[in-house]
Amino acid sequence: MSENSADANVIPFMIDDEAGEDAGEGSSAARLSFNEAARMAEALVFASAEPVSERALAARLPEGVDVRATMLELQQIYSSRGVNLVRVADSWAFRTAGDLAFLMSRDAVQQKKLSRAAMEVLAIIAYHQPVTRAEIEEIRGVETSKGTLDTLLETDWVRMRGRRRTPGRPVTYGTTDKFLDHFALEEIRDLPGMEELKGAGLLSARMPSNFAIPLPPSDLDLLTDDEDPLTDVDLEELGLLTPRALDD
Amino acid sequence: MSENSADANVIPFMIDDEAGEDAGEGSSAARLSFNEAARMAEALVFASAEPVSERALAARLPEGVDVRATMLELQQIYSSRGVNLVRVADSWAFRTAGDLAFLMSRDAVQQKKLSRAAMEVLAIIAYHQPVTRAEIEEIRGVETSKGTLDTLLETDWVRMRGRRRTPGRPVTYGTTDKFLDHFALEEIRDLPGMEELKGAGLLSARMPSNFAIPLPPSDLDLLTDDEDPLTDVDLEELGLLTPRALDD
Amino acid sequence: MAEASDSRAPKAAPMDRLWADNDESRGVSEPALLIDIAGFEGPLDLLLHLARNQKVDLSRISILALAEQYLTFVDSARAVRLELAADYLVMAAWLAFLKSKLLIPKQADDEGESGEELAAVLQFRLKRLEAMRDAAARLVNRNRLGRDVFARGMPELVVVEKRNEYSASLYDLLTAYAIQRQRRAITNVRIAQRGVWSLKQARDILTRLVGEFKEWTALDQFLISYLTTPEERATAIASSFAATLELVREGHLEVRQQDAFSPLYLRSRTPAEKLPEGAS
Repeated sequence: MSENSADANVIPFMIDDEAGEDAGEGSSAARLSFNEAARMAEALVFASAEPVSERALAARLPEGVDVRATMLELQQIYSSRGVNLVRVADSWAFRTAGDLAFLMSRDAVQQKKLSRAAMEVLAIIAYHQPVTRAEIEEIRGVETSKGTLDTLLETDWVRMRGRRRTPGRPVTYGTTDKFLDHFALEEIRDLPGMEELKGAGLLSARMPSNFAIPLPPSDLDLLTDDEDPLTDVDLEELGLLTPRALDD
Repeated sequence: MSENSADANVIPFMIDDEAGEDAGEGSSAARLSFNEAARMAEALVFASAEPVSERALAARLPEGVDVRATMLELQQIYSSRGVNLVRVADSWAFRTAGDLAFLMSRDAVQQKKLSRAAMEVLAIIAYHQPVTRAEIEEIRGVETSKGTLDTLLETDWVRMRGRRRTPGRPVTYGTTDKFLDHFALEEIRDLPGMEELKGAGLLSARMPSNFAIPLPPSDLDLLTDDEDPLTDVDLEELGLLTPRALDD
Repeated sequence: MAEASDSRAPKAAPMDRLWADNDESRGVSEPALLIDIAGFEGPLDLLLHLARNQKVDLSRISILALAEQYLTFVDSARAVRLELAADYLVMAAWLAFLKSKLLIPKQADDEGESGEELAAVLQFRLKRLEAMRDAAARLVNRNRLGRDVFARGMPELVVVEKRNEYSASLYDLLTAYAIQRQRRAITNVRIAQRGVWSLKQARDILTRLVGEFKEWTALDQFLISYLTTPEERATAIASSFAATLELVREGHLEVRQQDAFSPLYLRSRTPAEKLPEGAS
């Protein structure tokens, strides 16, 4: 089965030649069932959320299997691989080989989940952009904490677009390309509309007749008529731009 | 290291004798580093419960490693073991061997069962993707009940893909990599019967022109040999049942 | 379709193997075969079930016999005042129409698709549905993650692909949006109107069931007779005629009548094509 040259390239799993030959000849029914027991033990230990005791293994494996011997052999087989079988008291578990531990620690980025409030604000920004903080609050009916918006800006899914040309010149928020990328949307208009939300069962079929979902602008980079661009001065005011020695 | 007789007893991990010998002799520096890459890949994929993408592997393995080739070889090596290396789209994962299901099922967490309707919709989405809700309904000849698509979206087997470039720009649905992983498929092409269905024209929205038109029986009032007449008694039995809960 | 008490009858229809999980709910049970309308996923599903009882390959099926069986079923259900969903009635109207097309030789002035063509379309749809049902069954019976095969039980790391600190799915986003908008929307409950079916509603269902009418089709008589009781027929004709004109005005439909009291012919109109003369 393994005449492809590939096999020669990858670590041969601790089998030396004599062993291989012995295996080739001595295939008795007993050996076959022994192999099967080893496969079973392997799968059980792999899938378990905690080390598996030999007693538990014995209960699952065919009658008469010498669990300890089987596990010791499996341990031997895995000893040179990227994953080792380790014994903890009377239980067994797979662990990354010690010399490869560096691989594991490298990406310990903790994935965080957005709070429900943040998800709501994000969704409103996506659908209603360009939208000001006051408008977000009006839609949600609750005040939005500064922290929520900060978190969203930190995700890089939300950006400040400009300023609304109304008294107070409030900042308008919108989504970024990273947002589209993360949610696998080609364009912002791919967000489902009211009919589709209803069709997918996400929105009740009986919404009041005056209920509507806005269609986001087709080009997110263009400012709308009532938006002014954000200037550097604005950004400094907002504390987002560290004063720089060199400007470009 | 392995003179203990035990080795002869345990499955030799797909290595036949020549391969073993080749491996024994030809150890060049290149091969060693190749082995090392394989160990690393093994460790990374083994350590993760989720499939690991080839991109992520490439980022962590030494420069110049052919990730796909390495993984294919590892896959070969693991193919006879209790734990198999499987491909899910462009990602790789270790999964317990399918033939050991009988052993593992005892551990199965009771999963939420999908209704027959939901499974049917899932199949239609899988085989016809990208597909709109109207198209799903046309195939089934019935409105999709509220919550069916919602449930499928929630399982993360189905996603909104984009919009169809037709009037109304309806949202299209498709399956996710989680779907492939769950149903042990390498890619959508591997869906059971995909080619036959395509060949028979059964995956098209419209009736293909080569679809056979049934010939009307010569005497329309005669039942064919394999038809039984409907009798009044039969009809009385119809439709008189207690409404039954459609479970799961 | 109901010979199940006959012990020599061929083994349970092949549908049994298709849905191992819940044959029971498919409405088939021994000793007498019963049809439980609640066990069917719409009229196509029921038709497929009836077709399987012809015990021939779907490509050799007699569509006429199938139509008759379906109509008999609907008639008997109505006779015992079983409430049938509109979908079933609209399908009945369509099949009655199809039956008339199959029985009466094609008239010179009848421009519509022939009965055979319509039957072929129906057969295609049945085959396609059956194929999808088979596919669903095969899918369900595959080795499934978390049921038959398992992932590493003690994962040691999460390989982070994009260095996004935050994760969220589109589904999370959409549910968050839908829930809050719904919460804030003033919920004025509207009582759903129940009344005579408008032809527009019927036509929407029909389009889903059998597709568009590409050619002139005289269908309304059938719709009216299946969707209403005899007492309501006059008002149904009036309101459906109004609905038809409405659809014509909106450009979804064309309508034609040769003489007074002769059947109304309808066909769907693609938005692209322009009618030179005002539709009459």
